[in-house]
Amino acid sequence: MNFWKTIAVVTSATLIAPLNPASAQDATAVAIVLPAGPDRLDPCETPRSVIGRIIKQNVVETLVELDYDKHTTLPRLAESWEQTAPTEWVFKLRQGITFHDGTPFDAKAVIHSLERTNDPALTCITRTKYLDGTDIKATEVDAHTVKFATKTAVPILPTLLAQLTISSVKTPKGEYTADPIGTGPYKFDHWTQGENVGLVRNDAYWGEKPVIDKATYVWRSESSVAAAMVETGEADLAFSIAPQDATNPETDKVYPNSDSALFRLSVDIPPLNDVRVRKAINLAIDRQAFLGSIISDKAELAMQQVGPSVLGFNANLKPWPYDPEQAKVLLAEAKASGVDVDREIRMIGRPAMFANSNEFVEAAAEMLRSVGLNIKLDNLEMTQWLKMANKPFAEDRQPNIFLTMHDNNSGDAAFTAFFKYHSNGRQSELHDADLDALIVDAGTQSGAKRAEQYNEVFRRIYEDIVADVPLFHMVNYMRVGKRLDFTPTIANAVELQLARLKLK
Amino acid sequence: MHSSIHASGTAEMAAPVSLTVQPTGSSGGFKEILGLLWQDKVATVSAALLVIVLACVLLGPWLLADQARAVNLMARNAPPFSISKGWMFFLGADALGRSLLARIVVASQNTIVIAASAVLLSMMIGGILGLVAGYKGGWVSALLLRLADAIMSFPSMLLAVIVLFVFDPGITNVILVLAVSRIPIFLRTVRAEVLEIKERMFVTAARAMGARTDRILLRHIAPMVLPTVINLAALEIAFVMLVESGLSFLGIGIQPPEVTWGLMVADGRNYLGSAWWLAFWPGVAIMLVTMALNLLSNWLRVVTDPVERWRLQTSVGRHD
Amino acid sequence: MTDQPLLEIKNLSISFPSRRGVVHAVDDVSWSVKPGETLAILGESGSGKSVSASAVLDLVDAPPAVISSGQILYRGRDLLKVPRDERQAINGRKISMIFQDPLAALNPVYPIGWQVAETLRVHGVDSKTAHARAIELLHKVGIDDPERRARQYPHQFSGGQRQRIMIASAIALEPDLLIADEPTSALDVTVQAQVLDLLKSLQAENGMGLVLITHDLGVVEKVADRVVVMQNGRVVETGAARAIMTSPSHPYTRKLLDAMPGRHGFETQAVASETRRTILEVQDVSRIYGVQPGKAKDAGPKAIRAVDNANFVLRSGETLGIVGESGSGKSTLARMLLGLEPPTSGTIRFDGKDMNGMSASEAFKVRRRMQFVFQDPTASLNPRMTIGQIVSEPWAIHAGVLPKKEWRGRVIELLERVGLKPDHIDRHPHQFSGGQRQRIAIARALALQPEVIVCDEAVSALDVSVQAQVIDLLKTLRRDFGLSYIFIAHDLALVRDFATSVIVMYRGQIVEQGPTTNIYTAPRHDYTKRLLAASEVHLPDAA
Amino acid sequence: MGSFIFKRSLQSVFSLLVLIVLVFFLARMTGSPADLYLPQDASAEIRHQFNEQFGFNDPLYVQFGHFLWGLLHFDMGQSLQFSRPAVDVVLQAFPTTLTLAAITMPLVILVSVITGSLAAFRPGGVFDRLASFISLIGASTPNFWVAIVGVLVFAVTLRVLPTSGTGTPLHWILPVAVLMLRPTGVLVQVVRTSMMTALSSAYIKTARAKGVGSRAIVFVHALRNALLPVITVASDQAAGIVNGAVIVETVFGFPGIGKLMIDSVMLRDFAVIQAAVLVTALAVFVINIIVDITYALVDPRIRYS
Repeated sequence: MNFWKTIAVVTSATLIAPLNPASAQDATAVAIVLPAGPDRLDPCETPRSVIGRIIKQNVVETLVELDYDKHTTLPRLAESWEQTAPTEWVFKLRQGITFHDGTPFDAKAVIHSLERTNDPALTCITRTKYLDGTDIKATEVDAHTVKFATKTAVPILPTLLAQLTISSVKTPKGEYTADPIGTGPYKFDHWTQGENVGLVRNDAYWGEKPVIDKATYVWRSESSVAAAMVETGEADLAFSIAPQDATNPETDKVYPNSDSALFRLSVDIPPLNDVRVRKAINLAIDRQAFLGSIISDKAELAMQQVGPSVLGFNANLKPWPYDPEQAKVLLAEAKASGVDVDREIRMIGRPAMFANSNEFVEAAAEMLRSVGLNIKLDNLEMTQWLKMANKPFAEDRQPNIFLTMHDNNSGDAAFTAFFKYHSNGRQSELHDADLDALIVDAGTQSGAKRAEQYNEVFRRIYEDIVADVPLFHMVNYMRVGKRLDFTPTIANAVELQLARLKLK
Repeated sequence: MHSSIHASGTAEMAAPVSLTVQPTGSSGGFKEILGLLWQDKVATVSAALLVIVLACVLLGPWLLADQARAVNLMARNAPPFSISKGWMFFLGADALGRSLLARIVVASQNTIVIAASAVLLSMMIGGILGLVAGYKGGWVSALLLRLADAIMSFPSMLLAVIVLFVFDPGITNVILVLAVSRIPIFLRTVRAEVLEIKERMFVTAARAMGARTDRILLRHIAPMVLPTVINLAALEIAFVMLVESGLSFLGIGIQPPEVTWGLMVADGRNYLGSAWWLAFWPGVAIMLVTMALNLLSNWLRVVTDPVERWRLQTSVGRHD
Repeated sequence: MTDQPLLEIKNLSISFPSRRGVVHAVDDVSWSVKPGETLAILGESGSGKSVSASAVLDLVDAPPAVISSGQILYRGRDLLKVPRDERQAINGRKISMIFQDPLAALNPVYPIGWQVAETLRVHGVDSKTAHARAIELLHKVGIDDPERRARQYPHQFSGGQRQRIMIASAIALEPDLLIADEPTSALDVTVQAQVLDLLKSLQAENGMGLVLITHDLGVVEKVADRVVVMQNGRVVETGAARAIMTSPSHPYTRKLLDAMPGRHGFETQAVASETRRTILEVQDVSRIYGVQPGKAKDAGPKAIRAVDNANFVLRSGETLGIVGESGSGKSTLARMLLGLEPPTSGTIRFDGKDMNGMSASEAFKVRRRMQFVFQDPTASLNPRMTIGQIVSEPWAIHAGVLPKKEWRGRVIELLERVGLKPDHIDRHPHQFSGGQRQRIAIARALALQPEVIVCDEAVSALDVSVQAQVIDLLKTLRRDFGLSYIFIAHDLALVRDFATSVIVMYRGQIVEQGPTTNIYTAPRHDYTKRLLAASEVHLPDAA
Repeated sequence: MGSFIFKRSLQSVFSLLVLIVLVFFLARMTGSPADLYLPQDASAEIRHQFNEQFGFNDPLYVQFGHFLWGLLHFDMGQSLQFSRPAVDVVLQAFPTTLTLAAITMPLVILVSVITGSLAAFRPGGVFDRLASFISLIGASTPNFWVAIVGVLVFAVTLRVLPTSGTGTPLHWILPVAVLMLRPTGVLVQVVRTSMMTALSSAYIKTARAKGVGSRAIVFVHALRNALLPVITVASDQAAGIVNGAVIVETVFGFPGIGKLMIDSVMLRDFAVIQAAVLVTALAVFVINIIVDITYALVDPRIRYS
C-alpha cells in the first residue's frame, strides 16, 4: 500500500480538512456487501445465491434446515417428520407461528408454497433444480400436519424440502413477487433496484430474538471496492472478496463455498480416449503450487466433484502427485502404441468463473505444454461455454479439457452423479453401463448404504476411468467488519442468517 | 548569422528569399523529412518511441514469446526495480510470475495491430463515405448520415459486447466491431471538411477544366482533408485502446492466452491494492503511445502542409 | 494649436524575428498628423503602411514583434512608455481605428447595436445610456431604422453599411484621431465614395485628425491633405497631397501613379471587327435561383434573378469587358459561360453550338477551347500541388492532348511565356507573390491553347503596379495567340485601356453595352455615369 | 424552428428504426437465454417450457412481429431477469445515468473551456504545455483504473470520500471525476485550437482598438465564436458518455442504465436491451436537437427553416 500512501500524502496536501464520510451506523444495524444484486426477491428462487443470501432463513424459512457438518437435516418450521410409505412423508408443523402479514403459518401455507413453486408458469429454480421429476404433491392432514406424496421413492425428500421456502398464502401464484412474506426473524422492508435491499427485525418472531435490528444489502462487483467498504466502515460484511484483497487476517475469514473446480476431459476423442494420456494430464498439473498463490491456500485439493459436506463424498481417495516425468513417460508410451498425442487439444475456460480463473487456466495450460501436450487455450463467454458444457455435444469437436465448477450445496451426491456422469446426464462425457447402474442404484438408497454406493461411484470415476482432472474444493473470503463477531461456514455459500451475527 | 530582409511583402518578396535560402527547392525526400524531424525535439522523441514500439510489434513476439509465457509462481507479483531475478524482471512480474517487461513487449503486437487496424479501417471506410456524402449531398448523404446517427446512438461498448457475444472475441472480430463503431466519427468529420473545401476556388477551377468527380475527390479534396483525418486518427487510436481495455475489464474482449495492454491493465486492476505495477506499466505504455501519436500527428500536420513545411525548411537554411 | 501635431511618429522601427531572419516591417518611419488634418499613408501590400498605425493602438503583437526604436507621441506623450491599461483607456476614446474588411472586423455573433455601444461601455458609460447613444450614432452614419437594426447582426448588412457601423463604433466617443486602414478597398466603387464622404463630414463636424491608410491613389486624391508614401517599410516621400500627385519626386511614387488604370487611352486595336468570326453568342440568358432550369416562367416575384435576359456576342480577337458591382450578376454570368451552372433560360452558343444541348463529351471538348482565370490566385491554385502539377493538370484531365513525357518541357515553356522561371516548376503556390500566382493561373489557362479566356476579376486583388504588369501580359498574349477575352471587373477604369467593347451590368441586367470609347465618352445610362464619376481621377496624364 | 424540429424528428425516427432492427436481431444472435435462467441440470422439458413461455420457440420473424406490435402499443415486453416490464426497469435506471451525465457534462465544458481558453491565450507557454500534457493523459488513461485508484486513495487511505454507492453528494464526486476524464481531455484540445483561430480574427483587433480588456476579449469576443466546434465535440462526448457510465457504474455500484445494459446482454434479457438502447438513443436524439438549437443561439448566422 506504500505506493498509494505516497500519492495520498501528496494529494491530501491539496485537500481541505478531511471528513469522515462513513455513514454513522446505528449500533445494531448492519450493511452487507454482496458481489451481485438480486434480480427478483421471490421466495421460490432462494437456491440462487443472489436471492438466498438475502432472504433465505431471514425473511422466508424452510421446513427443514441442512446441517452440513453432520450431513443431516434439522427441523425448522417443521417439528418432526416421518416416512410413512416409500413415497409418502408426513410432516408435523410448528404451531403458533404467523407470517409477517399476520396470516397464520399452517398446512395451507405449506401447500400454497409448494403449488406456487411447482407452477409451470414460473421457472422457480427450487422446482427446476430440485423438485423436478419428483412429481411431489402435498395434502393437508390437519391444520398443522402435511402429507407429501411423490411418484417414485425419494429417500432424500427432507433434503429437497430444505430448499423449499414457505411464504404467506397471500403471495400471488403464477407471477413473481418482489415482496417476500415469510415467517423469518426479519421482515422485508424495501428494495431499490440496482441500489440496495433493506430488512428489519421481526419482533414477533417465534424463535430467539436476534441482536441485529436492521440490515441493508448493497452490491459491488469489484472485489477491491467491496473490501474497501468494510475497511472504511461503510459496510460490516463483504460476502466474497478476491484472495489478493484478503490481506488482513483479522477481518478476512475463509469458508468453503461448496464449489469444486475440475477439468472435464472429452474421453471419447483421441488422444484423450487413451487412459495414459488422461493420467499424464493429471500428473502434469502441479495443483499444490496454485494454493497460496493464485488460489487461496485454504482451498483443498479435490479428488472428486463433490466436497466433504456432501453425503457420498469419498474420503479415501488419494490426490494425484505432481510428477511431470512420469507424465512424459506415459505420453511416450501412448505415442509408441499409436496414440496421436501431438494433436491439438483445446483447453476451455470461462472468465471470472472463480477469482483468478483466467490466470489459473493460463498457468495450467503452460504446465501441460511443458510435458509436451499441444494445448490451445480458449476462454468462452457464458452462453458459448454452456453450449460446450451441455449435450448435445458438437459432432466434430476437438478433444477438449473443459474447466467447470460444480456447486452442490444440497448436501447430497445425487445432484452431481447423474447429471455429470450418467450416460443420460446432461453434462456427462461417460457412457459406462456399469457406472450408470451404480448411480441409479445409489439414488434409491438411503443412509450409510447411500453414502457407500456414491463412494464407489466417485472411486470408479477417479481411479478406474480417470474421467476428469479434479482440482480444488474452493473457498471464499468474507471480510467481516471489526464490530461483528461472526465466523462464516459452508452454509454461507447460499445463505447468511442475520440472526447468527453477533456484535463484539 | 541573421539574414536581414527588408519588409517582405510577405508574398511579394517571398520567392527571392526562398531562392537564396533553399536553392534546391525540391519537395519530399526522406532525408529532408528526417532533417525536419530532427529540428523538432518533441516530435523526434515521439518518433523514436514509436519506432521502438514498432520494433516490439514486429520482433517482440518472436524474441520474447517464451519469457512472456513462462509461468513462475515463485516470482508471483515480484516488485519492480529489482534486478535480482534478471533484467527481464526490472518492471516486476505479474500474478503468475511472468515478466511484465516481456509481456508488455509481446502484447504490443496485438495492441497495436488491433488499434491500428480498427482505426485504419474506420478511417478508410468513414473517410470514403464522408467524401461521397460531402461531395454528392442529396439523399446519399442523408442516408449515410442517418445510418451514422444510428450507430452513434448505439453505445459502442454495448455494440461491442453484443457482437463479441455473437462472434467469438478473437482479434479480427474485436477489430471489426471497434472499426464499425468509429466509422461515423470519420464520416462526419470528413463530410464537414468536404462541404467547406468543395466550395473553394481551386475545386471550381478543376471543375471548369472539366475534371471528373473522382479526380476532384482524390486529387483536390482528399489531400486537404487528410491532415485533419490523421490528427483524428491519432486520438482515435487512444480511444480504441481504451475501449478494448474496457471490454477486458468487463470480461469480454480479447481473452487469454492472447494479451494486449488493455487486458493487462484490466487484469492488473485486481491487484491495485497489493501490486500496483501489474496495471501501471501497461497503462503507461498506452499513455506513451497515445502521446507520441498525438504529438507526431501534430508535427505531421505541419510538414504535410507545403506552406508550413516551407517555413520549417527555410529555417533549416539558416543553419547552412 | 494647429501647429502642434496630434500624433507624431518618430523614427519608429518594428521588426519581426521570423525563422528566415529578422523582417523589418517598419524601418525608421516618421510621420505626424494635426487635428482636423487628413494624412494618407500610401503603399502597396507589404509596404508596412498598416504596421506603424497599428502600433499606435498597441495592436502589434509584441512579442513576436519587436519595437526596436522610436517614439509614438500622442499630444507630446510617448505612448510606448505608457502602461498597458492606460493605453487601453486611450484606445477607442482618444484614438480609434477602422479596418479594411468590415465583415471580418465586426464580431459575427453579437448584434451591431451592442458592438457600437461596447465602445462606450468599456470606457465607463452605463449600458442603458450607451445603447441609446449607439442608436443615435447609427442614425448619424446613415443606418435607417436604427432601433430595429441595432438588434441585427453584421451578416444582415451590406458591405457599405457594415463600414458605416464600424465608423459609428469608432467615433462613439468623439476621438481626437481616427485611423482608417483601407476603409474602402473591400467596397464597391460607388459605395467607396459615400463612405469617404461620411468620413470627411464627420471630420468637419468634430475636427478630428484622420489617418487614411490606402493603396488607392483615387482615395488619396479625393480626401488627403498630406501624403506619406511607403515602400518596403520605409517612407520614400512625404508632402502635400496635391504636390505629390502632380509632381512626384521619388521614382516609386511615379511608378505608382503611372500604373493607375485608365490613364493610357483606349484600346482601339480591334474596334472595327464586324468581319471577325463569332465565337460565343449569349442569347436571352437568365439565371433565376430557386427555379428548375428551363422553367423560368415559374419564377415568382420573390425569385432572385441573378442574371436577367442577357444578350451579347464575342468575336475572335475581341476583349469584352463586363463591368458591374457586387450583386450585378457578372460572376454568375461567368459561371454559366464556364458551364459551372446551367442557365435557367436562354442559350449560350459556342462556335455556333448550343452548350446546353451538348452531349457530355462535346461539352468536355468545348472546355478545352475556353479557359479561365479567377479573381483570387491564392484560392484558385491548390496549395498542395506543385506549379508543375497545377499547370499540367489540364493535360491530365484532357487525356491525349499531350503525351505525359512532354509535360514538363511544355510547362517550362509556358512558365517562361508568362514571365516565370523554369525552376519554379517544383515549388508550391504559397512561395509566390500574388502577381506571380496570377501568372501561374494564366499559364494553366494557356496549357490547352484555348480560343477564349474568361477572366473573372483576374487582377482586382492585386496591387496597382502588379495589375498593370498582368494586364500587359494579357495584352501580349492576345496579340501573340489571337486570344479572345471576357474580362470581368468591378471598376470601369480597369477595362478602359484593355477592352475593345464593354458591357455594364446592374442588378442582373445589362444596362449598357457598346465599344469602349462610346461607353467612356458618351455614357447613356445613369448607372454608367455614376460608375464613371466614382472612378474618376483628376490628374493630368502622367505618360 | 418548429418545422426544423419536426424534420429532425422524422430523420431520427428513421435512425431509431434502423437501430431497433439492428438491436433486435443482433441481440437474438447472441444465443438463447434458457440455459442462463435455468439450472444447468434442468430437464429438456423444462427448457422447452421456458422457451415456449417467452416465445423463443417461434421463428425470428414472428418474434420480431410481436416486438413491433408491442412497440406500437408502447410495450417493450417483460424483462426476463426482473420479471417486470422492461420499460419500467430501464426508466428506473435511466435517471441515475442521466443525472451522472447532467453533472458531468457541464463540468467538463466549464473546465475545458477555461483551461483551453487560457492555453490558447498564450500558445506555447508553460500553462499551454501543461494543459496539453495533462489533457492527453486524461484522454489516454483507462477509466476503470482511475476509478479503482481513486477509491484506494480517497476512500481507503485518505478517508475523505465514500468508496462507492449513492446517497450523499459526496458519493458523486469520484464517479463524476472519473467520468469527466476523457471528455475533458478531448475537449481541452478542441477549445484550444478553436480559441486560437478565434483570437486571431479581425474582430479581436477591433475589440482591442476599442479598448476592450483582455479578459473580455477572451471570454466575450473570442469564446462565443469558438464555441461551435466545441459544442459539436461536446455533444459527441455526451452521446458517448454511456460508455464511460458502464464502467463507472460497475465500479461504484451505481444503479444506472450503463451497467443495466451490459448485465442485460450478459443475461440475454432482450427486452431490457431493446428498451435501454431505445431510451439512450432517444436521449442522444434530444441532445442532438438541443445542440442544433444551441448552434443557432450561439451563432446568429445559423437559422433553421
